[in-house]
Amino acid sequence: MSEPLLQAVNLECERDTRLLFHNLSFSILPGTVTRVEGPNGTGKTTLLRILAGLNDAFSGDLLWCGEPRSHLRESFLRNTLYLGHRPGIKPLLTPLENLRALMAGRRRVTDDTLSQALAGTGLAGFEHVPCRNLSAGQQRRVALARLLIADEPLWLLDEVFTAIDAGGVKAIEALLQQRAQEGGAVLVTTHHDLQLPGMQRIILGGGERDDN
Amino acid sequence: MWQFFHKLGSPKWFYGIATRFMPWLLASGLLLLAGGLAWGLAFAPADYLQGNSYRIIFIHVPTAFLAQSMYIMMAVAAVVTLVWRMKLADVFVKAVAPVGLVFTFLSLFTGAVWGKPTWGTWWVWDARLTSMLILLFLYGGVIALDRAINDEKSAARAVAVLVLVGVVNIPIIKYSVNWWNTLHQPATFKLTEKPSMPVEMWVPLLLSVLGLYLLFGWLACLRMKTEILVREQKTRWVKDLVMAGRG
Amino acid sequence: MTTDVRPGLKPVESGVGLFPAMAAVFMRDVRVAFRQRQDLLNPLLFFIMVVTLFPLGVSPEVEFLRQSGAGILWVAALLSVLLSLDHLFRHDFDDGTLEQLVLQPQPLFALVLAKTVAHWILTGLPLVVLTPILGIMVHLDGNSIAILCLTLLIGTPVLSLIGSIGAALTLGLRSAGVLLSLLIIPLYIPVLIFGTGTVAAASEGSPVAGYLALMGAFLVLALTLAPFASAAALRISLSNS
Amino acid sequence: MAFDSFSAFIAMEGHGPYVWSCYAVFFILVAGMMIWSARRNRAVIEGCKRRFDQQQGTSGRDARPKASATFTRVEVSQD
Repeated sequence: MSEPLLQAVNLECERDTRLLFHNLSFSILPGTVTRVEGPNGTGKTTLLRILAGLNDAFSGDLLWCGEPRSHLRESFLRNTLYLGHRPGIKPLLTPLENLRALMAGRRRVTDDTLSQALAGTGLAGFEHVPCRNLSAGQQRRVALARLLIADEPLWLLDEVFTAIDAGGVKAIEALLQQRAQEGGAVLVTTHHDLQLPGMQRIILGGGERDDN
Repeated sequence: MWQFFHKLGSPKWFYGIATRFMPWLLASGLLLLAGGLAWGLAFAPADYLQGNSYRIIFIHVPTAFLAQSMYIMMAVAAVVTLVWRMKLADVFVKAVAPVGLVFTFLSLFTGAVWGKPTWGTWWVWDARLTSMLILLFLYGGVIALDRAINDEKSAARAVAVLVLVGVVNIPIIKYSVNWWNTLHQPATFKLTEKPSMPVEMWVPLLLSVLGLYLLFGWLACLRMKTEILVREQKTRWVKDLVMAGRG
Repeated sequence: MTTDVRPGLKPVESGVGLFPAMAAVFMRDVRVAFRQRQDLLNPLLFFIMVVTLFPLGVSPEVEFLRQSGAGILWVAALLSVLLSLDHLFRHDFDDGTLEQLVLQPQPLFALVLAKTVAHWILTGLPLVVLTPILGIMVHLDGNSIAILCLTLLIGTPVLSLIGSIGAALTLGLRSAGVLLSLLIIPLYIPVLIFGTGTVAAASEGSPVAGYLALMGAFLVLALTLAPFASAAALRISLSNS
Repeated sequence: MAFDSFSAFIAMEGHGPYVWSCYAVFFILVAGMMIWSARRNRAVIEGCKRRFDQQQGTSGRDARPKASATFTRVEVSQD
């Protein structure tokens, strides 16, 4: 399985007449963890949103399994999991209902599985509490519970460690590591000092920005 | 064919062509418009029913005509924006929408002023005037949406969607307003539809329509050039162009 | 498109069918709405209050109200739908649910349609239910009230569908609410004209089947076109954020 | 010529005010739009020129100073 899942060729993105990045090319291979790095405002989130298919204001090519992604949109969406800044959790619904709704369009899962996933993120006993009564970290954990049941080969995770306590961070690191060993591909942006063996890096805003 | 299409989409190419054609557009437009209006004002015979007030027709009809066809042109450009992502198309929509608003306003204003001596009131909820009023709202919406979105590319595409939704609606609006009009007031005689217009009337009308079209062409070129400069100000060719001193 | 099976990739078919996915979107919106019932009541209260303003502001005379009652109710219903449209995508946009919706391996227009149907059931339908009471208050006769309810029943989904385009276009913009009204009201005019016109025709005793069929045609047209436009607009608005 | 005299032309048998006000508004708006668009075009060109001149003056130097964040507290001066 050495064929790259996702390939970016000469990506260029301009935002409000400011060039965020250009000539950006890389491949995401199965079984790897890749970290997108760079100071604030260098386009980490924008890059992730472009890769996820949310932002199409860019030039350059994105290849999914070697073919233009726009031709294989459904296959791409089915096989990619994106978790953004905003976790997609409705404050008025309970963690279980939220998780159920998020999985509904993707894959059939039983409530039992969902409860187990919630328990795995430390939310056992909170299944039926409305999310607005949970703390920020707990709400993030509801979204992260998807990682415990996700079968998508490609994960795009934006700032996963935000609002997560030290123990949780350790556990997530281990989860990403394990996912890569299973053959999944993970792309993360984080300011947390993530160090995993064999981790790849994409560095943004690294001086090669030509200013005008 | 494709190469031509591609070329057509290149702002630099357009800029050159527009610069070459603009003097001709301006000269011929002014000439035709002046000729048509002078003829219509001073030489065409008075209308046997409405007297001299009908001379407003020589600006009312051209502006109304242009306001409507501009929306159709914008819709075509919107399709091009959404399907082929051609830069020039959204430059066109952005540059032309305010002109459309002004022309729609002019046709409404002249219609209202014409209505005073003809119907005895400034405003009648006549089907044509009402449809034009709605067209004015549509233009206003397009401009407001364009202003509200900061990012140029998103603005262009959002506006394109709105213009297309509007153009699907225009026939429905026209039809429903006509129906509503017959429901509420039995047909009065219409402003512009005359059984047969003598040659001395429709020739100047045709001249002023053509003249205004050409002037619009000039105005559209000019405004598109401005918009292109704003968008491409970082590119090499704009720098060369500006530094060479010709605009 | 879906036959692409490579090692490690999940084929699209292994996912969920379109219908369950739409049902889930619909159910979530309904559930959220019932957890926040005030939001459900607001458009209804607004509807009643706008209708109340007319007798107070213009004239309480039976003749006036009977003549313009249908128009008043239609305008009030239109305004309350407009008022509620701002919420259609905003909360989803703010909490990130919308991103996840767009990224579902399902045709986006169908999911948008599910959301719009939920919106109609939560705002448009209650307005229709409330109409007979208000109709009596503005002295409409029984036949007119029945026809009015029928036109609102066909017309309010059109309002929700067209409105969803505007809501998607103005998503995430400053003063989105006012802008939304500016964009959408011109597009509402045909529905309003035929809605009130049908009632007027009925009160004059002319046959209304033709007009109702025409409104039905509006509904079919809106059902087939609006979800695509809203989906395109949503993609654009998300791309911008 | 449809009129006998210039004054008849202006009066238009009583319809003069309507006709002439229409034409006046038409000319003011169309001419205004043309002039305004032309002036904006000039202004944009001037703006570009100014920026390019400036760029040539400061070429080589980075226009935007790059500094890493230090998060040191700022002395607040009071006067």
